[in-house]
Amino acid sequence: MPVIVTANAIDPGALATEFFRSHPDAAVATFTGFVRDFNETSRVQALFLECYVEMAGKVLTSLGEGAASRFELKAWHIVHRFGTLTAKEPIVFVATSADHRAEAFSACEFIMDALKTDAPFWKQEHDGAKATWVSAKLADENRRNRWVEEDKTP
Amino acid sequence: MPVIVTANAIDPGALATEFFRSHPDAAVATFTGFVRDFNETSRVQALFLECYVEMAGKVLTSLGEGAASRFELKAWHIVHRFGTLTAKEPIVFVATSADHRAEAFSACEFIMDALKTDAPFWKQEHDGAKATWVSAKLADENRRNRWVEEDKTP
Amino acid sequence: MKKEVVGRVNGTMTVTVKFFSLIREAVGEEQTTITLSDELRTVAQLKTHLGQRGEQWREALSHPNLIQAVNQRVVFEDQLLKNTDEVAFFPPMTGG
Amino acid sequence: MKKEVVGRVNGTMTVTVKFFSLIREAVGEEQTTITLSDELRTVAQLKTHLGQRGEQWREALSHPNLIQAVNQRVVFEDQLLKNTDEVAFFPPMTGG
Repeated sequence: MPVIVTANAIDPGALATEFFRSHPDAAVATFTGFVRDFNETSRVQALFLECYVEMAGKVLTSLGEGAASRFELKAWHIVHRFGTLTAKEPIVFVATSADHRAEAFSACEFIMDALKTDAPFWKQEHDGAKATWVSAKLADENRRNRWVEEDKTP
Repeated sequence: MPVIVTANAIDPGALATEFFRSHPDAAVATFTGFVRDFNETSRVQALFLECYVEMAGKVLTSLGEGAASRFELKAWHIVHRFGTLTAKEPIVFVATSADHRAEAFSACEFIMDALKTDAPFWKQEHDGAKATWVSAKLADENRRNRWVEEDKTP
Repeated sequence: MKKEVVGRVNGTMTVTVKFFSLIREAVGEEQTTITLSDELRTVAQLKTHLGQRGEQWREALSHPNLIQAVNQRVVFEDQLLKNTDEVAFFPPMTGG
Repeated sequence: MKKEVVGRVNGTMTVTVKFFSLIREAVGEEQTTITLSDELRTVAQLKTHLGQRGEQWREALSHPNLIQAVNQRVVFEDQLLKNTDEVAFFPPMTGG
């Protein structure tokens, strides 16, 4: 299954190993996100990642399929964790394979950028004393819009 | 060691697993290149990858260090195979980690682009009947030059 | 399918409404069921209706960055609702 | 260091020259040693010198895309050579 949304721990090494084994195409890119152990003001001890599970599956599938068509991917895989995570735990794993590296890289970055703004997950950081919902970043919105601009070019 | 140039088979799954374990930074990108099983005209059965080993180690180290400084990497790893490979075998593995995904992606792509034109490896494709040295691609040269253009901006 | 038939047999058309993150915390509920009527056929009308539950509800649902989804797709406020639709309200997403 | 001292004791200054890929095939050798002289102090002069070994050599070393490295760094033709330098000639690289 190309999309997995799970409350269980994910193992990006095992996911990468399996993807490389199944899809040894000329160019394979991966991205893995881990929980930060710091934010702007303090040490992060735990992260609660809320998820609208049914919608997340649909959105990630749509993003993967869109990337596959736009960048002529041979294969792709998106795995996203939710629930309570500790610092340095993996949150997200994306892999893309293509005949050429430009496509593999672009697709992987496109999926990550789109996932940040379009997939229904919400981060709440716990530093021991208090819990803070993470605000959506303008930088993420801008990165997302890069791909929309490109859509408009003839 | 951040650079490995080897005539032995490489295992990108194991390399990725070890990199994720050692460097669970917020953003980790990897790229793996596998031997193509086709070229413009025919099926590729084997690839001979010639290498100027002493120079390759120096060039790749310099590329990795340049990328680390330019993109504020937390860690990086470059592994390049040489010798005789069969179709679908891994040739190259690059991993980069950073605080933010833009840097991890850019550094990984920069290293791959620069490696293509600057690292002393030469591909010779064997299709059973004949052996053909692969020509350097203008596209690779152009991709390499994107990063030089960026250097010039104030 | 079955759910929709049951709704019609009972003579009522309902939607399920879900709340996430800050919005869930503000309204103090994860999920509620609302009966549609001639005056309650769009997402905008649903927001007005829920806002009558109290100031917390009204504030949460009038947040300028509020996102609304119907059947797991982001929609505009004028989206028409039909029996058994799943509506969700949440703030901008911060996954990845 | 030691190698350089030995070279001077023997009264000769030499460079090692390596060939790779198409250039290696064209000249039929992987490596050769050349003694430097007053008339052979630059990479350009080394190419002219090696070109005298035959048409194959001359052609291979006058290829417009030829790349030359000294001590594993790409250099221009006017690069000065010194004792124990390692020179290499090869076509554009195609790794990765």
